[in-house]
Amino acid sequence: MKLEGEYTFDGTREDVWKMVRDPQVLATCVPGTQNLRMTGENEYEGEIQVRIGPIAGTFSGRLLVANEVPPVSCTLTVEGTGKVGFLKGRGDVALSEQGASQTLMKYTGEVQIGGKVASVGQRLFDTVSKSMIKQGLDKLNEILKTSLA
Amino acid sequence: METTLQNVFDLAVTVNGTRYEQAVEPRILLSDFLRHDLGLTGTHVGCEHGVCGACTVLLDGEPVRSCLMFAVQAHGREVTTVEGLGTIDHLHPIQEAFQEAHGLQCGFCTPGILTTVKVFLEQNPNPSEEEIREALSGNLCRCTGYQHIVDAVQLAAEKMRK
Amino acid sequence: MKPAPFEYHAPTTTEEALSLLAEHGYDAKILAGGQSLIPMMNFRLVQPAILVDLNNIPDLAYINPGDDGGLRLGSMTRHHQVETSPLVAERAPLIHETMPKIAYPQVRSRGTFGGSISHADPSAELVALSVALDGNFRLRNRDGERWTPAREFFVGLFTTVLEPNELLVEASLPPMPPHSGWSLKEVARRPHDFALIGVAAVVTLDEKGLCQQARMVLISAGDVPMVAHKAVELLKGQAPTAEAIKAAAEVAATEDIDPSSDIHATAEFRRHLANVLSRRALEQAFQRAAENK
Amino acid sequence: MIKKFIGKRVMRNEDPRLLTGQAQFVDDVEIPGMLHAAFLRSDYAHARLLSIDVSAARQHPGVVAVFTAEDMGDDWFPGPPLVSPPPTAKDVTFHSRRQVPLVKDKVRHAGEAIAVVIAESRYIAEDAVEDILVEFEPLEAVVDLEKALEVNSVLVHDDLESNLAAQMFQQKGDYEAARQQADLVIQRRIVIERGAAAAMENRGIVAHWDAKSQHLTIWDTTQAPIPIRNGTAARLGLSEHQVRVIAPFIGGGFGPKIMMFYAEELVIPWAAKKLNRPVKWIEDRRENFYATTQERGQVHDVEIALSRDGHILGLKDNFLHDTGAYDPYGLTIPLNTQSHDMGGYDIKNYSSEFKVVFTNKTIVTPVRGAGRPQGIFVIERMMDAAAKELGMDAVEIRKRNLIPPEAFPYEHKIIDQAFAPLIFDSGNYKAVVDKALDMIGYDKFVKEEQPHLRVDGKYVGIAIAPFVETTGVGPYEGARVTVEASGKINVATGIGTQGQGHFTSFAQIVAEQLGVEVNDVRIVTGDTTEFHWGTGTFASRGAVVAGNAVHAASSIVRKKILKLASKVLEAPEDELELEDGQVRVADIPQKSVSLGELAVLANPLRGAVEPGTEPGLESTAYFGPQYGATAFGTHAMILEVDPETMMIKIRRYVTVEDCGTVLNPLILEGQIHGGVSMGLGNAYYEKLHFDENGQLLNASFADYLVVSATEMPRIEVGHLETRSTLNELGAKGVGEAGAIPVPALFAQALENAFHDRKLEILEMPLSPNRLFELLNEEKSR
Repeated sequence: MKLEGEYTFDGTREDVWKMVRDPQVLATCVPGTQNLRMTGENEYEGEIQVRIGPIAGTFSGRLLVANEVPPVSCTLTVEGTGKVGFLKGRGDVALSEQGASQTLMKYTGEVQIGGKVASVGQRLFDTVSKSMIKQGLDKLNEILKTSLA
Repeated sequence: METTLQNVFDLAVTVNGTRYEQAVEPRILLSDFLRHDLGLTGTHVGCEHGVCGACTVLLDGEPVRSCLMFAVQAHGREVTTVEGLGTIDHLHPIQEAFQEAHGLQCGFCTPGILTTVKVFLEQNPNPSEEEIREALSGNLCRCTGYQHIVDAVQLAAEKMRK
Repeated sequence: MKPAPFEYHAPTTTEEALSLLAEHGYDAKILAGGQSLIPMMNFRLVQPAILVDLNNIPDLAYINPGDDGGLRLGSMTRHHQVETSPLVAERAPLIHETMPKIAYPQVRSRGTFGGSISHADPSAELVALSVALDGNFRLRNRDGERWTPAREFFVGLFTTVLEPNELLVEASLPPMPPHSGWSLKEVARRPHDFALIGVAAVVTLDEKGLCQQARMVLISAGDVPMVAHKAVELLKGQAPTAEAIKAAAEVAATEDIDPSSDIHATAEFRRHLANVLSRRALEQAFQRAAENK
Repeated sequence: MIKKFIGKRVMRNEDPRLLTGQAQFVDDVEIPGMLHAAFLRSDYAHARLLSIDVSAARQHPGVVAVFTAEDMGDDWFPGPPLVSPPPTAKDVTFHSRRQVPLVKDKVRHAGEAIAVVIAESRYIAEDAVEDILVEFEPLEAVVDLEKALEVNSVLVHDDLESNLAAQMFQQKGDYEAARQQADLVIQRRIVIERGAAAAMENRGIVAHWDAKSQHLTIWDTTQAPIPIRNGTAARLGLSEHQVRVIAPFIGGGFGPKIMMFYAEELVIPWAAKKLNRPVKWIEDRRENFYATTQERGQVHDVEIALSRDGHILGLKDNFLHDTGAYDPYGLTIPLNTQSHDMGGYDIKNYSSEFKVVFTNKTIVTPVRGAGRPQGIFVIERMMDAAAKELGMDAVEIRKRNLIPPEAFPYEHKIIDQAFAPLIFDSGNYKAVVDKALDMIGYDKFVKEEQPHLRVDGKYVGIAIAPFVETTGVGPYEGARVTVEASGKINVATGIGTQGQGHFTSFAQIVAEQLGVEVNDVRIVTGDTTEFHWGTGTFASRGAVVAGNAVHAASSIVRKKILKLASKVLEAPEDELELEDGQVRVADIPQKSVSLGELAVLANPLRGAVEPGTEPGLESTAYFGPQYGATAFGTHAMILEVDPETMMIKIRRYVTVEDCGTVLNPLILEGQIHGGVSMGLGNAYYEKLHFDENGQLLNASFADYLVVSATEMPRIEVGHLETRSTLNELGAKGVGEAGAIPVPALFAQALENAFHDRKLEILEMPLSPNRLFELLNEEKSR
């Protein structure tokens, strides 16, 4: 499935970049992320507990950052597997300045799901990914605003 | 199963007029309890996610999916399965009608349809074809294309009005 | 497809249930009718550690007249009870008309009003209807209760304002004002499937026959029941002409919703259907309002 | 008066048991000490298996065993081929790759079995499956048929040069020469996607090894119990007489239950023997969507050449056929497609090459229709395209090309699924089409009603689709008919039954021959102990092939009865009548003897018998047709579509079927109704959605849309009877007929409904969403 979207942050491009490149900050934006640890340069491992209403599942997985062009763009790759299936995503993130104090993030990517979540949960998948991305980015923006305040 | 039972409940339930008392694990589905604990294998299991309707039984006279209930939830209640309708020698009028109208082929979905239809005809003794099709909307049948089932329900309604 | 093990509690009073929720928090899952939860448990998509079964609490199942001329529905009231209630037919005709469209007979004899609302599936009819009818929900925990309007209750996919220790105990549906009309239009692959799109509309005309009040909520059009705010704004104070309705439907479909794609319908097709059904729902609702003088 | 039963609406013998919950299905089998199995299946469609750790699962309380491919040791080897390989010829390529019991090195489709847990209950087995840890190396999945054949494609089977499983070319006449003479040549690409059989009962197997008697009993939801018995014995090193396979009541077959030696059929009997405990495995619905075979995926590049007056000069159809991860069923489906590509039309020049393609998807074997709906969809879509191009009436162009009655037997000069010449034995096609037109009131609708509907802004279309169905193929079936001392008749046959009413239609054949009531005839099917020889129920062959064997055996028993009765009653055989379970002398009804008495006399306990006599009133006979009988039918439909929501309502549905002698019209109608409902699914509701990674996105009945009572129209069924020349009964099969023309008919009706749009449907199944897209594309053209 393809994902595409944009989001405007209330901060400069450097501030946003710093945040995006800080896995601990990223982790706080994905609700349920636990035990994030660095396993190599630009490579992290951890567990994420996804909770969508009654559906709760733990995925253990990897996060990779590649194609870094600070503070402009990078590629994030996420892989996770759990009891309910697996998830693999790749997203290209690009930041551009939007006036003096705002930054526009554009992202395009693809998500692959497999196993139970794919076979019986497809109805929800688009909605879930859209809302998780939005929640995550809202949270990021909040953190950004707090840190700048 | 007895080797790993934790959290066991003492269940007392009346099925087709017979009272059963048995210890069950709470996660056991009513469909499995009826089939495998009580040996009432007339209730069939086709999807275990509440769409096909093969497992329909009556709970205190209301049609329910027995795959979407835990057996413990039937505690103190009355369950009617297809075995509680008629016998081979004395078919219930609905069963007679299904034989006469050829309302079944492989017969797998049939028990769930019979139980559904029983309540439906009690509530609506003179239904239209459209009402019958609506009433059957929660029962999938892959063999008959439903037409002879609809005919059978009409015939059953006639028989039961007499 | 057998559920994973869980610890089972079957309280017989609301207080007992609330204590269990207070004690177990996120680990506990409430079992109402089970018609959405148990399939997910059978698929093992959901593996709650603890189930608190509300089916043995008779006090939660009732349909009462509200003092305001509306309805009070206990959260464990079965769909079938609502479907066949003369009081519901009289006081909430939109609900009455919708009930037979919800799932199948066997699911309606088990599924509950409060369960459907708390599950907060944006494809569920009652979720949208509760907003369209401007309902209120009474939520209780061990220490007290609060009321939340339906329009603020749903916050995301399967997600509501309910805290883990809280229980939806009652829904209150106000009466529709005089000169009101209603409609529910849905398109589903098979009549009893989740709607690809559904539209619930409730409108009220003033003395001059102009649109005084309107609420339109779209089903399967976003992660929550989607309220067509902008579309409705266009109609307020206007005569419900074919042109006005058409324009409002267009806005509803383009600006008020955020539909997703799935294997049955792309977001584009959903927007198209939202446009068509919004128009049809508004037409029917206004016509009924005009007849309900 | 001799009672006639053949052709009568006789109620079914099997119903009382089914209606009261007393009929035994596989999951109803309970044996003391029985264990329950659950399989760990791959989430990936294509992945290398790096490691499996089952230690935690083995420790799980209540688990008795966990097996992987490695644990099977030398007993691990692929299943046997299901059908004979194609003849070796220069135009044929075939790479046989068969399914394995448990994945050893590489997963080839999502849902492929990797390990099995055997525990005290299914619940515990499923708990322990979650404890198994598997390390995969995910590989790119082969999903798209055309991309699969590209040179640089990833390979499903690494030892092959490409994903080509098979290739075959067939021709008749000279297509290229015909094309040269044509006034009109139309080319189209037609895409057909997969659907599921979705029998209401999932598969299941119970295996019970009795070490003391050295005997293995298997209850299996199979359409072909005897081959399962033979194959299992061979795999386990047992004599065929040590293995009994019972196919009890089966909750619908529709093809996938023919597929012999699913992974579970390879593993469960082996495990039961190994553990010396009875083991049950019952497929759940989600597994059924992955692990049970599917069908219909094809891509056709088709070309039709016509004269100006609408005569077909030639047809060329090159197509790709998706066989999934393995190809145990050989070329049956694509050969069926070729056999139906020309429909019931007299086409002199035909050229067709198919390529069978391996993909990382569930295995493909026949599903009700088995390649036939695809062939009919292709030719009927081309007929509609041609009618439009030529400005001809859709009915007229069809009638002009039908094979005329005097042309039978009509030889097609290509080979069919059994590698035998494709010959249509008999028929009167135009009469069938005319009857369908008459029943639906075609002319009146088109001339009088439709114009008014269009004025009212309604989109209501009419369609008519003729089709052929090759049925009743060999090799053979057998039956044993016995008169018992009670006077009742016992009949045993080797085929299985899945709701087709064999207990009744076979009983009708016997009852008519032997002068007894239908419910005095007990039929046994699907138990290898009762009957030892046979192949199975498939290809609309049960009633034709086994039915004729029953007919043959009962004819012999009738002769034996008459011979003995003649002696007993001291009357010549030609003066005897069989009626009411008695043999009577025609003019002296009080002079009679019952069948029961005769059965006792035929099996004396003392005394001498004449040399050469066989005991009992019993006979076993076999029937093998020279080639398959070909039925013909025509469906017609009036369809209304809401042009805004794409929702449809079928206003009328007519079928006319000529399947030769009708044994039981009630059962026949039921077969047609059911077939139409599946066909309607294939037309507008049922599609298996595989994503680009080979993940099936709708493995549940919530998302895979089996047609329910509210979508089905009432079907009006008409009959004509042109006897088959290939068997005594004159019967042809009908089991798959209902499903075959529906998608073609539906497409035609939709196009006709959208009279003001240039809608062309070149895909099946369609959906409201696709219809919306097609109309948008048309608008922007």
